[in-house]
Amino acid sequence: MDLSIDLCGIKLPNPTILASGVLGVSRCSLARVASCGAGAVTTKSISLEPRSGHDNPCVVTYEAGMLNAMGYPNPGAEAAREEFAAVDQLPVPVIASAVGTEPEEFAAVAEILTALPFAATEIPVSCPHTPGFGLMGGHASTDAIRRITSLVRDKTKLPLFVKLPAGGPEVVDLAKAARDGGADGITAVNTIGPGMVINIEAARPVLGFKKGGVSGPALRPVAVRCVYDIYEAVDLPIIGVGGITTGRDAIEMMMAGARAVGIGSAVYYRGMDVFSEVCREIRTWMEDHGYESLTEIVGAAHQ
Amino acid sequence: MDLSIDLCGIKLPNPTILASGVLGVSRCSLARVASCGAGAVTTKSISLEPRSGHDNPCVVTYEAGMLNAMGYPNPGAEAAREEFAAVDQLPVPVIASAVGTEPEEFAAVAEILTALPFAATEIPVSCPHTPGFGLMGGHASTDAIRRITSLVRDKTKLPLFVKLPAGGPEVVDLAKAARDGGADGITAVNTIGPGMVINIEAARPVLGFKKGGVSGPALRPVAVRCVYDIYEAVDLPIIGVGGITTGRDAIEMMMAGARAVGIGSAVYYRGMDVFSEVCREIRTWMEDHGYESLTEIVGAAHQ
Amino acid sequence: MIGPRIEQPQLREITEVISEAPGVKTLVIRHSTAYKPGQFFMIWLPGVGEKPFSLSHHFEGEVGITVKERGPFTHALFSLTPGSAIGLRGPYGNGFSVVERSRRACVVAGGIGIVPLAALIDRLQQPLVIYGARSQDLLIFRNRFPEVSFATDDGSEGFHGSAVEAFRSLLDPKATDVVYTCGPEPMMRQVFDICEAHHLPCQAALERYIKCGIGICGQCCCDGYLVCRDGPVFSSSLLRQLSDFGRSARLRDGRVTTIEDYASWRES
Amino acid sequence: MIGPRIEQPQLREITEVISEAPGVKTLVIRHSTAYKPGQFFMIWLPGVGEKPFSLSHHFEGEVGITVKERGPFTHALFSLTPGSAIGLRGPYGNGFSVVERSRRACVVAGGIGIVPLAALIDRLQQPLVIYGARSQDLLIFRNRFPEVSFATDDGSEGFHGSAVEAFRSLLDPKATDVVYTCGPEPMMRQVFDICEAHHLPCQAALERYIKCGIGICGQCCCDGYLVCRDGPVFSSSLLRQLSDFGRSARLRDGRVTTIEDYASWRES
Ligand SMILES: Cc1cc2nc3c(=O)[nH]c(=O)nc-3n(C[C@H](O)[C@H](O)[C@H](O)COP(=O)(O)OP(=O)(O)OC[C@H]3O[C@@H](n4cnc5c(N)ncnc54)[C@H](O)[C@@H]3O)c2cc1C
Ligand SMILES: Cc1cc2nc3c(=O)[nH]c(=O)nc-3n(C[C@H](O)[C@H](O)[C@H](O)COP(=O)(O)OP(=O)(O)OC[C@H]3O[C@@H](n4cnc5c(N)ncnc54)[C@H](O)[C@@H]3O)c2cc1C
Ligand SMILES: Cc1cc2nc3c(=O)[nH]c(=O)nc-3n(C[C@H](O)[C@H](O)[C@H](O)COP(=O)(O)O)c2cc1C
Ligand SMILES: Cc1cc2nc3c(=O)[nH]c(=O)nc-3n(C[C@H](O)[C@H](O)[C@H](O)COP(=O)(O)O)c2cc1C
Ligand code: FES
Ligand code: FES
Repeated sequence: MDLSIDLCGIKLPNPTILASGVLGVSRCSLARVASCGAGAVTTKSISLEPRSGHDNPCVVTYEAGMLNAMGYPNPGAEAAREEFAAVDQLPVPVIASAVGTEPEEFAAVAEILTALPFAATEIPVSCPHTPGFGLMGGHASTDAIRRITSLVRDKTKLPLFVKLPAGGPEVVDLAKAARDGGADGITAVNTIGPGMVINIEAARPVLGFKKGGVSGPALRPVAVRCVYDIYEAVDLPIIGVGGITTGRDAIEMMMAGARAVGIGSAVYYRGMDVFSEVCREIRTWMEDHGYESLTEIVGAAHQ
Repeated sequence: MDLSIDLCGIKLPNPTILASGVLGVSRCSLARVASCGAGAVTTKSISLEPRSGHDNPCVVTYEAGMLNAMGYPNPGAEAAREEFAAVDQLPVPVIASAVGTEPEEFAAVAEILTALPFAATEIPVSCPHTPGFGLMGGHASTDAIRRITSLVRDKTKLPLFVKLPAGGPEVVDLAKAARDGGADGITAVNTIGPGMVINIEAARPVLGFKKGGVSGPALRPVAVRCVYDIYEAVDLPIIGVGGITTGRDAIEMMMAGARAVGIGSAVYYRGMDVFSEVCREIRTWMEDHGYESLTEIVGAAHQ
Repeated sequence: MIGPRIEQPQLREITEVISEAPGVKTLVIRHSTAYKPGQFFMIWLPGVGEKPFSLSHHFEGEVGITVKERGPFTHALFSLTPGSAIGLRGPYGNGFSVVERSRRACVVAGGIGIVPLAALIDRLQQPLVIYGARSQDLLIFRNRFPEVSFATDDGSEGFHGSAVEAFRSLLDPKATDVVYTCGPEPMMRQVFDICEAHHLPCQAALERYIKCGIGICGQCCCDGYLVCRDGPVFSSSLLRQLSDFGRSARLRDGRVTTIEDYASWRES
Repeated sequence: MIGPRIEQPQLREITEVISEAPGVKTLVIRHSTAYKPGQFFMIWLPGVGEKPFSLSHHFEGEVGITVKERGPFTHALFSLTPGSAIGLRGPYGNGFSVVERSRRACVVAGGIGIVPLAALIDRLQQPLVIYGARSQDLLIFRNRFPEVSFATDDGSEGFHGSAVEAFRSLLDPKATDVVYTCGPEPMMRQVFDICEAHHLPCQAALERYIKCGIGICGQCCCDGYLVCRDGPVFSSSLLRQLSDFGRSARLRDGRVTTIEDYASWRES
């Protein structure tokens, strides 16, 4: 069964996308994930200057999901120029994730990355645990999103996705602001929270940064609802991200309105083969239930 | 080991509190929960007029937690007058939860309930799935919280807890607004989201209201972090609620800064005896780790 | 960690629809489950609602629910045809407890209360079955039970009078060791009182407005007990403590009403 | 559902601290775990940080980590005394694979690289052990191995020269069926090249900057492979594909650097 999709003119062999921040350190790691069946891959978020990120521990899992406080470690936009010079040799499209503290920094990074053979740009305005960025940088308001998006829009010809936070009803306004700023699509959502896990024997938060964004199964219902709401409010393609671990989860997200699905934490739960496995599970389910194409599934829950 | 605590002058035999909305329909059900070992119990939220709540399904669980969209079903404040006339016969303190759509309605309900032998009043400004209330009623802003709290403050002599939403960094400002409005304590947090679970075979959201607040393990890290942040910002006792299922979870929440802990979803996971079981687990852990009183634990993670 | 238990409706196919009586249909559903008579499932019709139903039969790979048309939800159930899908989650609650004993079990059913009892009778050894309905055409499962005494309010079949009256006259306390009952709550209350007078253990299946079905919302409370989790079947020791039993119940918003008002719909 | 697996540090007691050599200590920890030599644990010091360490020994109820003091974290580890608590999560990664064979295994250790190999040697049958260090006082576990050939850069003990040179001169390819190595990466690269020349299978334990330890962050990537999950032990077929092996590694921020710069700290 053909699972290929079109996302703003980009052709994906299947709707599973490696979510930003997970594994996407280098061209080689992206290539490996592509070989494991991802329909597209996203780089770790790239900032203008190199960043070491937060101190370890930077990840902790608990019974319902995962917390991370990576803090955007990355070698910076200049180093990315070299690292990702040949990403078009990958068998699948590569999405560049560009971040900044100031709107102008987002634009500057996007400008550097747009010169590389990326298929699209994604700008997260939604990280909950990195000072100066996302929620901690005041980027998750309608005004900030509109401004960041339009500045980036001016600097990139690539399809532009704005990655929104996992929030309450206001997420719809954020999506509209992204659209008004010139986004071609919405990525929903980033990690939620932040959260905290305390080791009670040590009486200390586990994470080096103490707080971290929550991902994995815990997040899925909120992510699904954000996608559902955005689908009704904004006529842009959506990449649904948050807690997708199985083919069923991916179908649920697509029924909520996602055209493609991002997978992050499940790389831990199921290993890198999660991409091909999720695709296999989607195919089997579609066959068993008489679906012939993904277009019948996208948005199907809006009856 | 003595687990008794003082919460704004109210004496609790132990720090576990039945969270609002769970089981607390009647005096008898509160009495039953008390007999299962809760240190205090909270009524379902009471509005001025009777409310039938959302259509079924109103609860759905998934692998990481629970979603509910009850929609505040309750027989209204007048009926509550009769139902809860003799709550002081219970062996533990009973907290009244009062809600409204308008700030004045909160105050009117609180005024009716304050005439009953309740030990405290709690006002949730944070339900994510009931039109006109909480997040859907615009109650979760600093301005609204300050106004609602001070109107209620004028009408009740009971210790007053404001129940905040599970959110990002802004939860600290909400706690300050509650304090400025005259709250005696903070309850943190309500369910997060809302979220949505879609049955993919039916291609439909499961819940009657489609969306519901997420509780249970999924929520715990966010709840712990909210409590941690509020503890540093506001000098009021905190009831920590969200995903507490075991004694370890309760200790984690107290180390984050909660003086007492609310338990809701775990009534489903472990049955009503969860209260005595959590207390037993707390005691055993304290003995094993050389703690002699809960005061050593509350806030201990703030080193 | 405790759990995970996942309470989500599973969509299943209706394989057959049987008209049992005017306003009563059985939906046969392809489903495999462990089930104790008296337990219930939450039946979900996407976009319509979700309500509690007992199983009227339970075979390998197939279950039946037998529905009395009452309001919007059961009306929607009635519109389903073989091939339609229906959601189920459960089974919930405790069910009747069946123990091997020396004497005989007695089953007293009123109206649609026969449903969970029918599944129970399938598992009992030669029980004395007393089954009352308003009139003869409302009696269902007529040929299903080896031995049954019918009672009709209008005398159109069997004993002329209520199931309680029939029970009173047919009961041989010495030969009976347990009484199972389901029907309108005032009827069950009377059956229970008779049992008490004879020191006979009784098990009654109560109904309250069910929301969550999993013991979390409290809506189904009956005194301090939850019909969805501690019940729906209660036995004598608990029935004695339930001041609400046969007297009052709560509406959907939690308001208390008399059992007559609440249960009027159940009289058949 | 997949999982739940919970990766959280467990606090454990240090029961003994052993000085092995100047700047090298073993911390003995009360802990029970299944462990394959070559795997690693993330060691957590609350408020300080979390870093990867192999076990130097692994008994029932007790494990050891042997630490070379390098920077702030290992400095903090050095301040711990019996009774202190330390956090561990793991074991992670794949470990060395030990198969029963007819011929002999050869182990080539350089500096602190002896640590995971020591735990491996405990499980091998009479291996040929070649262990090099800068000078005699830096050799640890001296009496632990039944048979060992030391090499020192300054000739203060055993072979005068590097472990690689000792390996080259002592290796009997015909009598050997596998070579295990751990040490500075340029050394391991040379050992591997020698193995390749002799068509000998080689297993080398690589080090990269570890953040998550569980294969999610990608920080430890070595070409397309993850040192924390696909490694840290790589065998010949993969080593051949790793263009980074012995050449380059990534710093904490993901920047690529030469292996000499990256690994300078490991030379002992
Ligand atoms: C444990 C249990 C087992 C049941 N088993 C059966 C059965 O096998 N066959 C059968 O026909 N009926 C059974 N019922 C009753 C059945 O759930 C109701 O008849 C049905 O919900 C009516 O829905 P409606 O929308 O058609 O009617 P409505 O007009 O909505 O309601 C009619 C009456 O049904 C009752 N009712 C409605 N909703 C609920 C609810 N969520 N929970 C409980 N009662 C409700 C109320 O008393 C109400 O006054 C059972 C109820 C319970 C509690
Ligand atoms: C799989 C594995 C097993 C290891 N086993 C041992 C062992 O048994 N004994 C031992 O002494 N050392 C071992 N190490 C190395 C050990 O983790 C570092 O020596 C230690 O982290 C140094 O930390 P520091 O703060 O003292 O020094 P820093 O001054 O912070 O760092 C010194 C050098 O250590 C390395 N390093 C620092 N942090 C990390 C990190 N998070 N991950 C990987 N490398 C890091 C870097 O190369 C850095 O240049 C192992 C490393 C890996 C990857
Ligand atoms: C370890 C880790 C690192 C992440 N880093 C980034 C990042 O750099 N940029 C970003 O936009 N999102 C980042 N995220 C968020 C993910 O892209 C994704 O939105 C989120 O984890 C929810 O999806 P999941 O539940 O499938 O993991 C990170 C998530 C994890 C777990
Ligand atoms: C079924 C259900 C009903 C609830 N109803 C209310 C309510 O009426 N008022 C309220 O303040 N919170 C309500 N809550 C929220 C809980 O009080 C609690 O804040 C939340 O569930 C998180 O705690 P938990 O993870 O222990 O369940 C409800 C939660 C559940 C699961
Ligand atoms: S229906 Fe919710 S507790 Fe019984
Ligand atoms: S350290 Fe994170 S993937 Fe290896």
